[in-house]
Amino acid sequence: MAELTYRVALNQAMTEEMERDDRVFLMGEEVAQYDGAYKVSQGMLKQFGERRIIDAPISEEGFAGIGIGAAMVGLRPIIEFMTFSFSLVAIDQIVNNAANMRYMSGGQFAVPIVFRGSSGMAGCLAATHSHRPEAWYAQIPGLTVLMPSTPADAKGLLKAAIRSDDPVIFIEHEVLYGDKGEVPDGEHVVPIGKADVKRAGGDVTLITYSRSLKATLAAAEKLAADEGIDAEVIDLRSIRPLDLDTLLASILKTHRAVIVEEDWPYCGLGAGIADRINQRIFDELDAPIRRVASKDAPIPYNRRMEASMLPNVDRVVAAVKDVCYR
Amino acid sequence: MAELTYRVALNQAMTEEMERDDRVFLMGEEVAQYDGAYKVSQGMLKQFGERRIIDAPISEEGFAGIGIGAAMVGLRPIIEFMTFSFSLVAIDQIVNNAANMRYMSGGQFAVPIVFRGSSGMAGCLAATHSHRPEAWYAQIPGLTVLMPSTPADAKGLLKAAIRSDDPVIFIEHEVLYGDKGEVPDGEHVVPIGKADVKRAGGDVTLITYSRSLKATLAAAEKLAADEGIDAEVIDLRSIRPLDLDTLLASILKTHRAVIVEEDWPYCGLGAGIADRINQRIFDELDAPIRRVASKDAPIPYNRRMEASMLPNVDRVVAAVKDVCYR
Amino acid sequence: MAQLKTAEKPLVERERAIGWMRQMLLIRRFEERAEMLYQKGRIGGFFHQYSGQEPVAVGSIGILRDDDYVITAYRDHGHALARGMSPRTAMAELLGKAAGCSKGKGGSMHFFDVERNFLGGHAIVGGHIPLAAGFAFASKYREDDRVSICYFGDGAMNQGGMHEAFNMASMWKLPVIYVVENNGVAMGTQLVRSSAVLDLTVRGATAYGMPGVAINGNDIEQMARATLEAAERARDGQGPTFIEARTYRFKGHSISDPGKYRTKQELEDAHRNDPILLYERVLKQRGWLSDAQVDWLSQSGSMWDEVKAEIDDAVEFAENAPEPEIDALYEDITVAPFVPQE
Amino acid sequence: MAQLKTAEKPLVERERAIGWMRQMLLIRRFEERAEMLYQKGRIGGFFHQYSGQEPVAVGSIGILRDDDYVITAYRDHGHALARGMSPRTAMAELLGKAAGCSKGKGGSMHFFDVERNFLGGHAIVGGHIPLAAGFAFASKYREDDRVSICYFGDGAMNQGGMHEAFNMASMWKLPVIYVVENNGVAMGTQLVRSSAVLDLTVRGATAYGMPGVAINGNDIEQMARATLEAAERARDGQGPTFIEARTYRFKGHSISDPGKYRTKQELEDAHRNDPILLYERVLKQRGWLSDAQVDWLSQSGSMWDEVKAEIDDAVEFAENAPEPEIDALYEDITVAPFVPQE
Ligand SMILES: Cc1ncc(C[n+]2csc(CCOP(=O)(O)OP(=O)(O)O)c2C)c(N)n1
Ligand SMILES: Cc1ncc(C[n+]2csc(CCOP(=O)(O)OP(=O)(O)O)c2C)c(N)n1
Ligand SMILES: [Mg+2]
Ligand SMILES: [Mg+2]
Repeated sequence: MAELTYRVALNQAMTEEMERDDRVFLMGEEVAQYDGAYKVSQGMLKQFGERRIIDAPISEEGFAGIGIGAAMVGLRPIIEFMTFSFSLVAIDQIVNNAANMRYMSGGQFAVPIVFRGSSGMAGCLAATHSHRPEAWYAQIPGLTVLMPSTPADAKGLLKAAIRSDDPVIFIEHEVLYGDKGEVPDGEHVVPIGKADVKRAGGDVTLITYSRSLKATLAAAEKLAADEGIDAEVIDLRSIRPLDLDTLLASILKTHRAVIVEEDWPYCGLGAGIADRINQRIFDELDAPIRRVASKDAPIPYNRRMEASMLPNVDRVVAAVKDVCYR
Repeated sequence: MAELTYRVALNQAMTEEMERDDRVFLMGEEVAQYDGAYKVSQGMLKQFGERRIIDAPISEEGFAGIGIGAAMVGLRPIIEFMTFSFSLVAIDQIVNNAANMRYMSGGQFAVPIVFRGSSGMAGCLAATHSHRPEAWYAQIPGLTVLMPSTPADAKGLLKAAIRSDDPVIFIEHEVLYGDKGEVPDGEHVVPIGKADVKRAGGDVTLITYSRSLKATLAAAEKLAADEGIDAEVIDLRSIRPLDLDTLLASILKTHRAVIVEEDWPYCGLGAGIADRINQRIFDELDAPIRRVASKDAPIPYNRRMEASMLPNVDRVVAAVKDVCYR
Repeated sequence: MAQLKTAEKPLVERERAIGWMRQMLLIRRFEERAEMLYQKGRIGGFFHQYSGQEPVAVGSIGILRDDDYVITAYRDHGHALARGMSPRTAMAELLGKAAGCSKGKGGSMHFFDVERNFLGGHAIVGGHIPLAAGFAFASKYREDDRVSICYFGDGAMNQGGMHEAFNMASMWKLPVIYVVENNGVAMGTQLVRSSAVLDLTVRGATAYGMPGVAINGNDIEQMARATLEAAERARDGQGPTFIEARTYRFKGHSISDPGKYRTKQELEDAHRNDPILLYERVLKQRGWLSDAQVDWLSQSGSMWDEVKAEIDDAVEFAENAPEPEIDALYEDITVAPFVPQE
Repeated sequence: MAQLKTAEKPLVERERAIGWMRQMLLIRRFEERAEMLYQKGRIGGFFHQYSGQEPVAVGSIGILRDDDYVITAYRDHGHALARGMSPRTAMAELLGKAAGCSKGKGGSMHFFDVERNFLGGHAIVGGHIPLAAGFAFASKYREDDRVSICYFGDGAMNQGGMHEAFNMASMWKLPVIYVVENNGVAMGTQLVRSSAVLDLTVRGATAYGMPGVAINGNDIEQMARATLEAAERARDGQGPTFIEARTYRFKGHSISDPGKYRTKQELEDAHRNDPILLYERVLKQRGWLSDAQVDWLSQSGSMWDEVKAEIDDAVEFAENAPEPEIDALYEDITVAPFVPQE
């Protein structure tokens, strides 16, 4: 196993898939000569040349559409959004063309495309640059939505995304790019639709994804040390389809759950997940499913205010104590 | 009280507000010379002239932005989307400019604008033309989201929306335009943020909005007749802010709730509402909050298939029986 | 009466010209019969008639190769038929049947035919314009020598996505032909009320440094010639071309449109210049067509009868075709097994 | 060394010219000091330096009326200061303080000043371009004789929203001046790799039938003249103007940018043409400025000292200003009382 950063893991995934399949190419702003705004595509222009690593103008709607068109006729584009906040200007393409195309054509066309890029509150980027669009994309039948939190998952899921014949929304997190972690050597593909138990435990189920995994795991350790509460931490990885089986299996054991996320509370992803659990095993719950989400406000520039919006160890601990009636 | 159609009620709201305030104007595709694609603005060009009723090119992003700019400097635009499905190409303007502007400027600018238009499955319009964007807009702090289901509410809420100093997403429904109902004479303004109990009852709380109110009320009558179940039917009207107090008061009485909506199930509005209820009165619920939503698929053209996706009396009745353990 | 430049030197041999004539008749008849079915409530949703604009689709698609890519907006029946889609599957789609070209899931605005490289039928105004650049991108990437052709209306010129796609298509020299079917009106908005510049080649071509030409789109061979030149340029690696095809829409925007924004006189003039009539005259001058085959003014002739029979057959086929299963709702969403998130 | 056309006939009287010189120095110094604070971690997020482009903002805003509307993109410090925002509130905003021009909620990319009709600071590329048309729409609607000016970068030319707004602005003759600050690069993408046409007036003006002019944006009085002409046209009801102001960005795109896409030589040349140096020369030729006031090459002079002191004061003010209360998180979201949906 090699220790890689999340950034390099993503780079390896793209590089390996491009080596095995000439139909795969990468297009986006500054992905080529600049090596990527966040250096995720470092060195790829050098390896693959201008034909396959393509710098686009600041025309997200346009190049998202070009990617979808290319996918409809058999290529396998990776479209990088510098951040997913900028996918808002391209969202009609993603919803009406990428997600709907197969259905509207009665199954005649597939759209094997990956839209990828960073998201979330990355540190004082303020309201326009800190969107967390996961709940929006998760709503759309036709899309697959993936959000890795570790280097290993970043690599394995991105490879799966590129191999998928369906449109995938692959949402990274800017603050994770520098994180290091073990990544299995050789062919490492993580299946779509499978959550991962990142910490086993029997007292309470903590459901999270992306950057919030860190605060959640830290809270789990603190709960074990300070309260003797043994939390199971599940990293969703796949937002759509949701691995409900893994969630239900855990909650059938713990009978309590907390969802930790960076999304807004009202109609956020956590609400969507809580609902799916409640529909299935309401009677097994000994407490309501609590949520630790961002606060209900636009994202401020000020660092302390921004930090106060985010899930953190204290907020997770408090929510767990609440569902455990401590 | 006059009996008006939903369409005419909307027209009256705009007309009256334009008569009392010169800062109000209407802009959109075909709103002027064509009298509106759905004739909501019928006669308004004639009354107010080209200065205030403005036909725009098919440039939703552009004219949404023009409206926001005009609002920032003191006008009070009503921007019509021919349907809210087309707001997807303008959504960056709505989220990043209309909703965020006040916050990002530290409260220096207000954006008193109304975005209005039809939405939903209107009969064989297929996947691109049948979007129900309420959950997306509801997620955004800074926006107010209103969805009237009757002519009286259409008029009263639209007047409130136009008078609001904040950006309002006012979502009509194409299949309601021809519906008739009593509308109070004279000044009729419905407050933002207040749900309406459209049918009182003590056994179960049915929560709904927009076109789904009809199937819900019909189901309530059927439940009363066939099952002796007395359902309270609450029409949300205001999607954001949500009138949680009214919902909780009802459920504290009935201890059971079903949410009926046309939105998709996963991360849809109903999930957002169920979560807010569960957070507050989980222990008061004698059954999980059931949802009758659209099915999880893109919207098909075929009429029967489309109909099969929608909430209907049978589906509501079944859900109610389920929460009542019948 | 307008003269067609077509007359002077035939671009194509007799057989193909006759084929085009027949296709125009087929489209016209298809639209007439479909409109009747719509009036009877057999067709739902929005329905946009193509009558009057037939030469644009037929003349351009008719000169392209079978492996070229074709895409258009929601006024798509004509393009689909011009591309060789069978009237049976087209009509079945309008009736929402499983045998329809999109299995009843797309409807009038979303016709598709993968075998004929017909990539839709797109209902969000302008939303398909970048897709065409994407097909062309793929052709360039694969060096496969295909061209893509993309049709849209004058109203679609005002969508930002067009602007973005045109810039990239031109800068990257993508083999794509953009055809604006300028029928002078977008729904009820005349061009002069939607566009700051009335010569659309300035907006579509000059602005992006691509060759642009404004032609009479109702002159079918002129349409074919402009397309052919553009296709040759594209196959030769010289990039995109913008064609402004001036044409006229005989019917309302959609069936519900009373069309108050134009005069009776305007409409009558247009019918006097019915492109079918014009081409009939040309072909007869060349001695390629006889009165017995087509006599448009008297609505007679063997070819017209044949076409009518073909459309009758299509209607019958569509009417008798089975509805899709309700469970098909969950099919064709993804290639991977679809797991409803319910 | 480049010559400025400016020299020939002064557009403005001495006092205003000296004021502009001082403003350029102020902006330069502000950016230098702010960058130092950024390096020390006192400023977060993205930070885009304006150094080298000062004459574009100063020359154009400096010729407009106080009641005209000004809006720009995220590279906004220069425009805010040119509009008269106090360096104290500007610096306080960078430090996220409650006394900042956006109460610490906007940050570097989102400066606002309602009293000076400075309407932001906008961080979504191109997203503010339609807003400016909206201000101008309001002016026309109210017949209030104001003009709006909107700045954006060459990279923003590729956003569809620009295209949509330009078409409406031109068609409706809205009193707006669009200024593309063409510094030749969008992040690391040179114009030749982002635009099919290199003369941006073709894309921005010709395409929409509005007057367009390409000028040396680093010639401050040329910038002022072009703006004045545009403003007069706008106030006269003749609609929008497009100004391509050619300029140069001294620093990287944002602070993290190593700027590998350009050569040392290119940068050295640019500094030899530092607009402050150029205007200093012009003003001295006119006898309006003395070495004692400014001697840019030796970084000395009373005016420069004054400016440095003013910025030092701003830094001190900002450093000592209190942080916003955490509860301010829920303030300024809506005009109506805000009810968190939590
Ligand atoms: C983004 C978007 N906005 C609005 C509409 C509604 N709409 C459908 S067709 C149309 C007019 C289009 O006119 P034009 O492009 O000239 O094509 P034509 O109908 O003349 O063929 C409008 C406004 C839409 N489908 N998509
Ligand atoms: C819609 C959108 N896409 C991408 C970005 C990221 N981004 C910020 S600035 C920039 C470059 C802009 O270049 P230009 O318009 O030339 O302005 P300059 O930085 O040169 O002043 C990019 C790509 C963004 N903020 N918004
Ligand atoms: Mg048209
Ligand atoms: Mg630039």
